[in-house]
Amino acid sequence: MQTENYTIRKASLEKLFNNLVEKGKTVYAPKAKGKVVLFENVERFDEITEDYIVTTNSAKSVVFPRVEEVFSYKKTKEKTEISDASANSFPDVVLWGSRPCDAAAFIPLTNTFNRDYTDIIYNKRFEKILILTFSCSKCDEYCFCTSVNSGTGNTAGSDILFTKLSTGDFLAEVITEKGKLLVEENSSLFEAKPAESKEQNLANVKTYFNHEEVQSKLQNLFENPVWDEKSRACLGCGSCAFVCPVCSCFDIQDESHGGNGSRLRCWDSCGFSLFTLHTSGHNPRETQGARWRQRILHKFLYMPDQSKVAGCVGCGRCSRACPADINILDTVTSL
Amino acid sequence: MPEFSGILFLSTSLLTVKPSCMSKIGVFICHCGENISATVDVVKVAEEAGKLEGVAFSTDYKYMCSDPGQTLIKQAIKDKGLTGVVVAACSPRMHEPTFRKACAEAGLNPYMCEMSNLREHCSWVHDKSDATTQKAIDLVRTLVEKVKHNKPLYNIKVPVTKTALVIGGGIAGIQASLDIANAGHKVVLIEKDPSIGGHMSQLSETFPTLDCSQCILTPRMVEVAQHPNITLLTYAELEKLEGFIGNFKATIRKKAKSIDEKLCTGCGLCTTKCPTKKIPSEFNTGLGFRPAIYVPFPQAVPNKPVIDKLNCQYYLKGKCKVCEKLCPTGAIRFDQEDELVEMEVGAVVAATGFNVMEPSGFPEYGYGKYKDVITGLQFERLASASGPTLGEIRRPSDGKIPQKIVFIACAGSRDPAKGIPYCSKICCMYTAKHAMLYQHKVHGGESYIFYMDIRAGGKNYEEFTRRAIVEDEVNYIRGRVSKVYEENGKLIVKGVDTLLNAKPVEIEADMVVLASAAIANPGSEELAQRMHISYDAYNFFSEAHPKLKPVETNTAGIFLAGACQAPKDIPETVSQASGAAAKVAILFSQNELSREPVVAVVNRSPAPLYSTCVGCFMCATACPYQAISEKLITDRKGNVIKRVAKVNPGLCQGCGTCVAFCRSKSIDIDGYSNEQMYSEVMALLNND
Amino acid sequence: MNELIKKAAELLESNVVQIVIGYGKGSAERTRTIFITEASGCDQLIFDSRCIQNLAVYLTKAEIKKLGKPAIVAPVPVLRSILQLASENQLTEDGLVVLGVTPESTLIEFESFAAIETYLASHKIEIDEKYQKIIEGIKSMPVEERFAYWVKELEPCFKCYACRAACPLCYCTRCTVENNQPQWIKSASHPLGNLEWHVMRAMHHAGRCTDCDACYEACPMGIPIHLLTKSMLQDVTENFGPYGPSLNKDNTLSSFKPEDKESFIK
Amino acid sequence: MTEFEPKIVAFVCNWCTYAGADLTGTSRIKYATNVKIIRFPCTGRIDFMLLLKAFGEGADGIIVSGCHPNDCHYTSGNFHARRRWIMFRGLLDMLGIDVRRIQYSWVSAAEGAKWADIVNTTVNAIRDLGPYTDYAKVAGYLEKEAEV
Repeated sequence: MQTENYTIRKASLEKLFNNLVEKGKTVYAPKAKGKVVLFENVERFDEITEDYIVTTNSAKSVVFPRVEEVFSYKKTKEKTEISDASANSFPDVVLWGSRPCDAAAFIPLTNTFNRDYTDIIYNKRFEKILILTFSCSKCDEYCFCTSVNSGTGNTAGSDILFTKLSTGDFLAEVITEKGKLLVEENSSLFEAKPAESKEQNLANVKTYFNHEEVQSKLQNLFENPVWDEKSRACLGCGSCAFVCPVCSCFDIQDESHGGNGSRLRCWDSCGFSLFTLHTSGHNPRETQGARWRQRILHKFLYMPDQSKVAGCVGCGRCSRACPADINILDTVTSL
Repeated sequence: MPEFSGILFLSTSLLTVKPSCMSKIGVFICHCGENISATVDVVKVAEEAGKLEGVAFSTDYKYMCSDPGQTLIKQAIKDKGLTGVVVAACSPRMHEPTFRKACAEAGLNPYMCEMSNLREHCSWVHDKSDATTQKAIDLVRTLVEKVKHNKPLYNIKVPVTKTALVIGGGIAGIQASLDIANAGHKVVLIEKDPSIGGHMSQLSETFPTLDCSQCILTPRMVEVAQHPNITLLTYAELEKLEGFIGNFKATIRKKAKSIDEKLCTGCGLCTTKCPTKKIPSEFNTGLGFRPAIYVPFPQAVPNKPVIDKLNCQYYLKGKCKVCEKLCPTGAIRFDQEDELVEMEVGAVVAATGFNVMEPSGFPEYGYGKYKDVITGLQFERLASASGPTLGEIRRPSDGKIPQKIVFIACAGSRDPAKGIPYCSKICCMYTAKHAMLYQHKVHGGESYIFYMDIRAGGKNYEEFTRRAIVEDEVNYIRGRVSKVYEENGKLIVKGVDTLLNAKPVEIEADMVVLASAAIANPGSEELAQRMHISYDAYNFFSEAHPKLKPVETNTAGIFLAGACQAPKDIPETVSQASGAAAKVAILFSQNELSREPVVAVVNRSPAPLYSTCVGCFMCATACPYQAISEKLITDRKGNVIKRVAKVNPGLCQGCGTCVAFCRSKSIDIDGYSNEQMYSEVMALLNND
Repeated sequence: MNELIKKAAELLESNVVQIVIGYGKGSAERTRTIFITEASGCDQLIFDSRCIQNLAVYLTKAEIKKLGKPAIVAPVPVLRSILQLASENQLTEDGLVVLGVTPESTLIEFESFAAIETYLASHKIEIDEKYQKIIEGIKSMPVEERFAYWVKELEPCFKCYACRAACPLCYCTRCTVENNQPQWIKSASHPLGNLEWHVMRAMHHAGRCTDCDACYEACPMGIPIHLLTKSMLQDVTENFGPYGPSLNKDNTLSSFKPEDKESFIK
Repeated sequence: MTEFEPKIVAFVCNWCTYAGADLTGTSRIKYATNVKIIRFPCTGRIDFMLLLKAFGEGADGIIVSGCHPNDCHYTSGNFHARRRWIMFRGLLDMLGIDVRRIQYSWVSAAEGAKWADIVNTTVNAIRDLGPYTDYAKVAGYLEKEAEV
């Protein structure tokens, strides 16, 4: 589809939000909560904050929730009845206030859930989301989207990209059919495209490295002291993976109540020491260094190899969240 | 088949992960005659149990504990190849051993059998209703889920120290000691007083034969002192008891007697010359006096004095030492101190006896106010040939022979309001005996007994009380006494005779004897706590089972003899003492014991973890038995890889405090494992 | 500060220790843990008010233990953790060198754990008035409201276990939450799973927690989980007297007094 | 609507309260059917997580009972348990988990009547408090999700 550009006034943006809520959509938007800003279900426009670079948590949970029931069962001595969650219908969700990096992350994420197996639940959820991204006017030293072939005004993955203009109004770039439909439904709110250019309103993120170069370097870096050195302070928690918009590892858990129960998929992290622990006691990734290597290689080598898309969108969330201040940019640039 | 959201979710693991699928549990619902089936629909319980996953067989039967009932279980184990058994019947505290044994006989590990308590915890405490049956079903399901997680356990062998500790030197302790010693085992007999003999040595004659108490007792006392297998420690108390059956460690406090027993010949010179003479004699229940250095009574064993530090002039004021100066062998030791002796014993017999309740809680009887109102035990001393009056019945106040005497039975017993709710059991008989002795000694005297009921069950007991009424013309008045007061040198006893249209009765008596209640010894609560045995609401020690284990306690290896368990007369005490001795002899007939394998274990896991224990050793600080120590896991070269906790199964008693305490769940307890307890909670609450 | 750098370099040079664990410059305005193996690297050491990570957490990590005997830069919270770890048999006196730093950044060398105990006697754990007020506020809510408050607060928890990873006292090699026989804690990060996890985490710190706030600082979602351990600390003090880490092995929950209060027991 | 019947689990020690409850039975003292007993060797064995699990599985109330102080068959298991309860109770209270729903008690082997009384008063108290819906809502998260 050809991108269509409009202007939407600040006040109209609020109307757009209210229209969506009125239509019964579940809206996730950035909300300030103590020292963090989280994507949360919001019902009022004034709950949304504009003061964030990226949210602390990523937006992936709208399609890949922390806990997802894949089926439930009822068991008696004679038989087991299973009800498959992929037959469920999922809610209409609007992701409001994602950044271009967040939107871009849905591309590798969707790839993962469709690579060798088509995950019905994921796809059904994905079909139902509308991604309304706001480009970045601010960035910090953790941001490196430009190094991974993205940028602060990148439209990839979004349905509509809003860019705040000097007037306080917004440029709306309508990228997809879903976006177009929204414009049509709210046509009175969208006005002719502005004269002001988008670029002058975008934050300038420095390019730290060349992704293709890193990818080729990593081919020969499996055995290298850098992994242990850079991960020495790693505490082995899963915060990097859980805030990452691309990480998609999960664990299968059964929860039962008497004869009834559910099979759940729950987020997991390659940073956990138990992630690869075998029943025998053997652990192929025995050290935190080996786990850190896996994380970097997966994002910068394996995923681009497999699907031509980087497994990192340069949002910097993992570095910000790390309680031990292990910085992914620091590792990648030091290679 | 709907399309699934993931291939991996379609695995058959659902059917294999739970151990229940491998279980073949047999459920056996007992009617207990009608004890259970009267309020619980046992057929329905069996039916519902049969529907549970993993249950291969479920049935009900009239009496599961009976021979045919047990055969039913054994047969089912063989026929159905059962891997676990749940018997839903009475309390496991009653019949768990029975059913575990039956399972073992059928080739199933006994620890694969659990009991669901449908009688004490369900049918007996609820009325017949659907809710009662539902509760029974819930209880059975809970145990079925537990059994699924049971694992075969094997008894632990522990050595036996073949020495018994007998606590208390009354007739119970004497009898138990002699029987154990005669069976060829070593005995340590400890007695808190300076002499053995107990209450029986204070008695005049004994019912129902009226033979002299001391005449039959003192030979036994001497036998104890001379028996090569018995070590007698008088003036000694149990300080601490640690360990477990076959392997107790007792700490005995030998109180300072202030004499050198080896040097003392028991000549008695010191006792006659002691300047402090007016100390009320305990042996004579305050009716006579003794000096500060004393032998409690002439026939005492050992017949060597002790110094009563609380009354001795030297200890009180630092001056005197008359005894030391006079002692021909120089045996007095004022500097002697209490001594703590540790000893290893394999069994303990508690025979600490009883006490008499001070009737001061009944001011209407005037005890303590009027000298001639005395207790039954005091009357024994008056009637005893060795007593303060040399066997003549004389009033404490003026030494006159009472012409009219009133006995009040149940002076404290069977009185939940002011005394004790239970029957002291011995009073009916001794009061009859007292009245008879009085009639024999005071010719022409008149005796009256106020009683509630005459309880004379026992061989020749009823005949004995009859004789008192018929031959000795004792006046039995069925009724209570409301007041005793003094008037013109007489004790006016006001009461009621309920048999003659509830007519008030007033008797001008010279003396009143109260059959005061028999109560637990002071300090018995602390002693029970020291021995870790249970005791009842009246501080009498509790037997393991009221009918079938009357001499055992809940703590294996500790047995009961005599009135420390409940008020008893002499024949009953002696029988129980012999019973306890037989139990000890049975225990000592084995070189090693088989102990229930309910013990804690620290887990082990594959290398490189070896165990999830991280060696914080907080379990060791929490363990009441010092059963947890450090274990070093080493490689083949002996290099230490890991320090973990280790439980000594010989010392572990299976309380499980460490298990609940362990943060990493590295320690678990067989029989009450995390999986078992968790499954019980889950099953109890999930009845859909 | 120079004292600390000099001492650390000395220790490495003389091979008394093989590694120095301290604070260095981190991303943006942050500081991060640095592991120095060469004396020349010691000038990277810094210490200021931003150095809030509890370095004691590294003393029990297998990867760090492999690097040899450590010297550790230890402000008061780290000292408390070291003492608690020692009482739990996780550290030995000859296994590490403690480079104490006062809040004023001066170096104090400790010859023994006992010396740390003596020093800490004058640095008792005290719960900030700010936190006391918050806890009081929570406790004064009606019970249903309080429950709703916590369910809401714990909602963002996605069980990354950063709280556990950052806590020096969470040194178990297998956490109960990872035990699935039985499944004590529902491992999913749904409301019940989160509640169970945080109850257990707090209970396992009962009478052990040294109030360093590492758990709260580590939580990427900013959940005030430290309020739970703080509240328990108050309970310990209230019920069992003044509290602080000590070499005495009788831990709050592994010991008892017969006269402990029991007004709530019938 | 049928009357609310509380589900109550009792965690009791083998030596005192279990035996005490046996005595209640032997003495034929009646009590409510709502309470079901799980036997532990000692109160020291009772893991706080089991109490939490019980709420998670739908218990409306809990009784925890063992030997009186100084009476523990294992000398001190109950003392350890008591400390654990003190701390656990404080934590639950802070979290807003209703501590009125957990009744702690000491019931000896001789206190059959006391056991019946504990059961009946607890059942009545829980009846007054009503079903523990607050907790059930949290525990029933998945069912709630399924409705969306």
